Amino acid sequence: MTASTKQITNMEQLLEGIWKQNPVFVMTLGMCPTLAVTVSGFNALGMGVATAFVLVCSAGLISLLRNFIPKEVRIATYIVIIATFVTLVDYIIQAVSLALYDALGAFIQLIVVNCIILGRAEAHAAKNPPLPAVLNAFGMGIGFTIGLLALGCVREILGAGKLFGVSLFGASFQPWVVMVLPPGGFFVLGGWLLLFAWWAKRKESNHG
Amino acid sequence: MSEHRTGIPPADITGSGRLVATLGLVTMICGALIVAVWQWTLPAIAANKKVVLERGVKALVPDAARIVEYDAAADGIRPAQGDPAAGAVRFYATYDGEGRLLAIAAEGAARGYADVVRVLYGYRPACECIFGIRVVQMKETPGIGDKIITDAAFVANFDGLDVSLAPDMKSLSNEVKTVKHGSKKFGWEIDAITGATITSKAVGRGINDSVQMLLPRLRPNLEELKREKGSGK
Amino acid sequence: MDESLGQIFVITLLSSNFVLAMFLGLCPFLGVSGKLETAVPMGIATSFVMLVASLCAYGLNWLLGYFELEFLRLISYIVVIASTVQLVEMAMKRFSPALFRALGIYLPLITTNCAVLGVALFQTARGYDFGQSVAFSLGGGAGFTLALVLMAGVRERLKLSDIPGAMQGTALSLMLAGLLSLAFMGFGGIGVSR
Amino acid sequence: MSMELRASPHLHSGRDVPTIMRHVVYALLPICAFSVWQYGLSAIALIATVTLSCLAAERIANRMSGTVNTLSDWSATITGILLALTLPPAFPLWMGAVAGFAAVWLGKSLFGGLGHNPFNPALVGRAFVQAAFPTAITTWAPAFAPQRFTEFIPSTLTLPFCVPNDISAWVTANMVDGFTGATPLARWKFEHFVYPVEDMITGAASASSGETSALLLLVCGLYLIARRFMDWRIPVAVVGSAMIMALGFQMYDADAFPPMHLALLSGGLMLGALFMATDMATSPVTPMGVWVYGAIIGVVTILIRYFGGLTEGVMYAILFGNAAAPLIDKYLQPKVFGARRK
Amino acid sequence: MNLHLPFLKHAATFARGIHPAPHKGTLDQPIKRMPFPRKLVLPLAQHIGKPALPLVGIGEEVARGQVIARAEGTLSSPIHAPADGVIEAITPMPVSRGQWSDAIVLRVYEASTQEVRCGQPQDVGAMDHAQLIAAIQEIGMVGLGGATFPSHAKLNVPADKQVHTLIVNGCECEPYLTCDYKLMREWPQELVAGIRIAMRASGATRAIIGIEDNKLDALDAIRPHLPADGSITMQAVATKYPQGAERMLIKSLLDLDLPPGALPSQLGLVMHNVGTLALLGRLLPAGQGLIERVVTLAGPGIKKPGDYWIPFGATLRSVLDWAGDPECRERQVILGGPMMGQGAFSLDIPVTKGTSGILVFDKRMLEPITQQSWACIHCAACVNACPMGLNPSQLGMLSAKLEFDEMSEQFHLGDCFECGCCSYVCPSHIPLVQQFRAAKAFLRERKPV
Repeated sequence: MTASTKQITNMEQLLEGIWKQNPVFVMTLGMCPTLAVTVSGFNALGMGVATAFVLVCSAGLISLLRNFIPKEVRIATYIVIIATFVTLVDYIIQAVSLALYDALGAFIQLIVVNCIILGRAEAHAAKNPPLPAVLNAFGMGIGFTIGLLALGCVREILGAGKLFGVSLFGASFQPWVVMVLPPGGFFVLGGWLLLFAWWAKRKESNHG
Repeated sequence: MSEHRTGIPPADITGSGRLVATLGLVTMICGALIVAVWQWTLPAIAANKKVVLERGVKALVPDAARIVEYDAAADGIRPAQGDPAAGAVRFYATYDGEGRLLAIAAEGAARGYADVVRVLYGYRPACECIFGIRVVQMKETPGIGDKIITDAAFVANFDGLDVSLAPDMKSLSNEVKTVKHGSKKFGWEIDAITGATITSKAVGRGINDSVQMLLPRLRPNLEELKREKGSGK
Repeated sequence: MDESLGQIFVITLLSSNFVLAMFLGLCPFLGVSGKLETAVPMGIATSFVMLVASLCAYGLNWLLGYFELEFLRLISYIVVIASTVQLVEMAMKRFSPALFRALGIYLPLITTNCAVLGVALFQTARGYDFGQSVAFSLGGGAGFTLALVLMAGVRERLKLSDIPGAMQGTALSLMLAGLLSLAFMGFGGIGVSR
Repeated sequence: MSMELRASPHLHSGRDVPTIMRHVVYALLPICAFSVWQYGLSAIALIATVTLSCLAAERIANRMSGTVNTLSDWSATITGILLALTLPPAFPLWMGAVAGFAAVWLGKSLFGGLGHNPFNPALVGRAFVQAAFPTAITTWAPAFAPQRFTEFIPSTLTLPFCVPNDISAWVTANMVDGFTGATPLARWKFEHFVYPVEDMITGAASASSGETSALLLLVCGLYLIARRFMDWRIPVAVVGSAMIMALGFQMYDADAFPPMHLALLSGGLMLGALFMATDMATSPVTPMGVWVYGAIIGVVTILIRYFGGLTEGVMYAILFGNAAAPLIDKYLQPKVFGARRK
Repeated sequence: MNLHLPFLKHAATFARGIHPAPHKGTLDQPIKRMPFPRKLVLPLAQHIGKPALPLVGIGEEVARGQVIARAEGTLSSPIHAPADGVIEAITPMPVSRGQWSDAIVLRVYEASTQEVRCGQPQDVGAMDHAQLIAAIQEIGMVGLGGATFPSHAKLNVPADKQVHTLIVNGCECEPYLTCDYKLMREWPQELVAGIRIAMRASGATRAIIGIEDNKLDALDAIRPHLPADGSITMQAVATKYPQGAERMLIKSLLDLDLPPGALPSQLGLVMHNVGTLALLGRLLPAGQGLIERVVTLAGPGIKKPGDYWIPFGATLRSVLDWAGDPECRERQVILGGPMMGQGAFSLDIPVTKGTSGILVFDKRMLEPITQQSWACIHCAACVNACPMGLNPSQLGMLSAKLEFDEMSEQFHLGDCFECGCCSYVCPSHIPLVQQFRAAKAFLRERKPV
């Protein structure tokens, strides 16, 4: 970690959330939407983008207001700001695609909770000027989206034989229904984490 | 974690007036944002909903030229506005190019195996029967529960499903009922799918519940609907 | 939809279990299920907060509907639920210190939990009436507790096992949750009227 | 002369893990043989495929985790055979292999292998494919088809990752009297048809390949019980509680609920109670706990069967019991000699 | 057997336990005597309590039966010279349990006839209680079953306790061992005399001899010597391990549960081993000290299996030189029974008052147990075997993770008396009781901190 060094560059701010602090694979935060909506790549993408939008906007606003908000009401303010942007996203998604809205259901509104949990972004925003704050949040958002896509794609390919709604293997493919059911969500995320852990371990033993 | 101690607000005690003011300010900004976006997206959302609805209803009634939304409340039917009030049933009257009533569509919902199954059904006043269904929403097990869409024999149940009202006009003369596979005897019965009984039953129950509510309110006012009001013809 | 209270309770407890089928409350589920001693009070505390949230949400929804302010639903839910839990916590501290000691430390963690906001959002989305909302939140809470306690039991035993190094941690918990979820699939259809 | 310091006891009963496991395999062999007699080539192929895939999965897991070769303890073999016996005889082989790998990897290797697994591996495999391929796992083939020793049931040889071949033509060609493609429990649930008892004892009912003959299962289970390779209390508790539940419901409303013998003899109850619920690694160890565990399985089985969406519930009931086993053990510790119950 | 023993109920027993093969091939032979070895090693601590204090110096000549070390305080026991000879050294020597302890080394006069010339016959009946207790201490009597608790201390019941029943433990439940059985069969009169002494000393009004139902012929030997008043009765109990454990035998004979941590005196009981009482009945009236005992020599590595009078201090080397099978190269020597006895780490360990058997196994016989082990498969065999009603499976898993505190606080580690049933039955070959011993030792060591 780069905590001791004086200044991290904007690029590092961005990469932080994508790789080193990836909310899905490294921090394992925001599990609820991660698992619930990733039955298809499309849903995963929608959810990821929505979350990224909320993260970026709220980080920006909080960062702008950071010098005005007394610390006593900081948390309350953050919650209100995040909830606001989630409400906005809720309406925007309805306006863009009702199908996506139906598929994501109440989990759009649950982004609120998720973003509070991803709250380190907000804590970060409260201490940083808008640009790094937004970049950091954007990185988190992208990282989250990548995580969701990694899940959504696997589940859609195995569970339905499709990717983003496009059939991959033809009609004779037997879908593995379990993948789009709740246990499949747990298994796929667990599988990804295992893969990373195994890979990390291998790398470690190769180096050592 | 990268702890930057650059922009931390002064840590002295803040007066409560300032707190309230800050919260008020933030709330106002947020409120304004929400209202603005709400206003901005409202037409798009409405248009979206309309498209989805029309797509659904048109799938049932391909000839429909116009679709009019109504609410059937306990005290009569009226054109729909906003979300339906509690206890009212939303239905859609379809008219042909000449403004003649073709059929009526409404939604029924019941809990299936995994979650709620919502179906749109088409009702034809002339035969007092349902002539088709379209699944609006379901999360049933793929490969089993979705037979309610793919199983031709099951879908055929809804071609002329008897929903005639009893003489007292208060309920159906025969409850719509899902029966075990292969034992359908009457026009008001639905032949279940083996292996997907719960889902098939949910469809039957959803339709029955909806029809039992809707038809007693709809039939007495049917004449009003026969000609499309909006067209003025 | 006219589901009876019993049906709603059983369905949310088993087949639509909040954690294992709806993925609500996963963070505390994964975080607190390591030990039975913490899992049980956590489950009870969460159930309690879910009930509070459900009641708040029911009242709020009615108010918002009355003033036609539905677009403020989310903000008001989260603010009101958070503050109500805080109030309850204070009241508990004042009137029942023993209960507060048992559950108190868990309450602040729960306020911003998916399961708590989820119970409010889902009951609104499904248009449950008062009784149904209560049954829904009770079933959800009981289901959360059941899943948490089962998970904690298994994880306590696994602590005594030789689990391969790469598999320890969240990945294993997720796999376990998946297996538990697989087991709970057997309850599918229980409570659905036929 | 060399000396060595050993701590007492210096004697041992001579019974070790492979011995226990090997005897369970012996007890399963007659059931396999019966299954082969009933379903012919397809049953042989299925049992072999599933067992081999379990062994392969175990070997790969050994390699990856760098542990010793654990094939010799026979536990993967048991998992394979048991799993095969719970699958429908016409199950496509590639799905059987998926089940085998899921059973060993998800059910066992993940947790460190034999003894550490919280859930019965065979049932994990079965539950996985039940969730993954819900249609194939409820497609039953008739027993004693005339051509069974000369040709495979078509769905058996489905290409990997493909939708199973349709077997309706084969079923028609091999028509056996009274075959409906539904298990006794399903026929009750959907048609209120009561299967004759003798069919369920002799194995003429359609069912998974190893659960058709309650009598044979009982005999094989009794062998293990007599040799003390199995805890008799668990099957007694499972079957007993299921019997009491079933009897209660039958007496409450004989029209709405099936007769008791149907609940006991059909489906996997016998197979599950005797060979799955008794899986040592996943059942409680305490004397009281064993009874409670068995009772939970019996009760949940009947509840799922009578009130749930599935016709069969033993598998899920046992998995639920497995999940509860650590809790049962924790809260029902044996009474220490001379201590008074608090 | 039951036909001519009509007073026997159907063999009473306790819950759980195990049934190892008895291996009692030495049952039919009479007790013989092992020749005196050249050297005897007499540890000063052959009993529980304070070690004895030596009364002799290096180079001093001693006579067989002479007191060579005196008891230090109440909980201690004197030591008598087992043979005529000369004191060679007083120095630390290896004893069992892998320890070294001060011992008197005695060189035996090979020419001596080894007659016991010390000690005067005394009238036991004339002694008062205090004299009786003192006399028992003087002859150096300790529990010969293996516990080696000084007998006088056990029989001297505290004033606040009332003992009504003496339980005579004739259950030699360990496989291979037959020494107690032989004493019952060959020395019944002395046994009964010893029982009466012990009854007097402890204040018990009745005595029950408990014998496993596979050696009932010992009862026939004892019956003619029983007093007519019926104060001494005999009862058969099931042949099962560990029937000879205190709690188990009390349960079997009287159906009483001795609560955890309690002593038998809490229930008005005192228990003695038949071997102890037989020697008490033989030595006390003669006023002679305890200098030898019957030891079972058995196992595949013994050429002349049987029960022998062996003087204390005879080293394993001397015993095996005389009785061992030289063919058996890789051997494991066990002091005591195979279930609870200790493996000897050196052949210089002497036979002491607590040595009931010397078993010699071929190492290859024992190897399969330690060669391969598996993870606990939760088969519950240990739970169904543990006579104390513990959960060895859970304890074993905890001890593998070094959770010693949880073991003792939640799973009653302290109630384990190390009978070894769990290890015996474990199909995974987990050394359960061995781990428990280590855990207990750890907790004991740490306690003062």
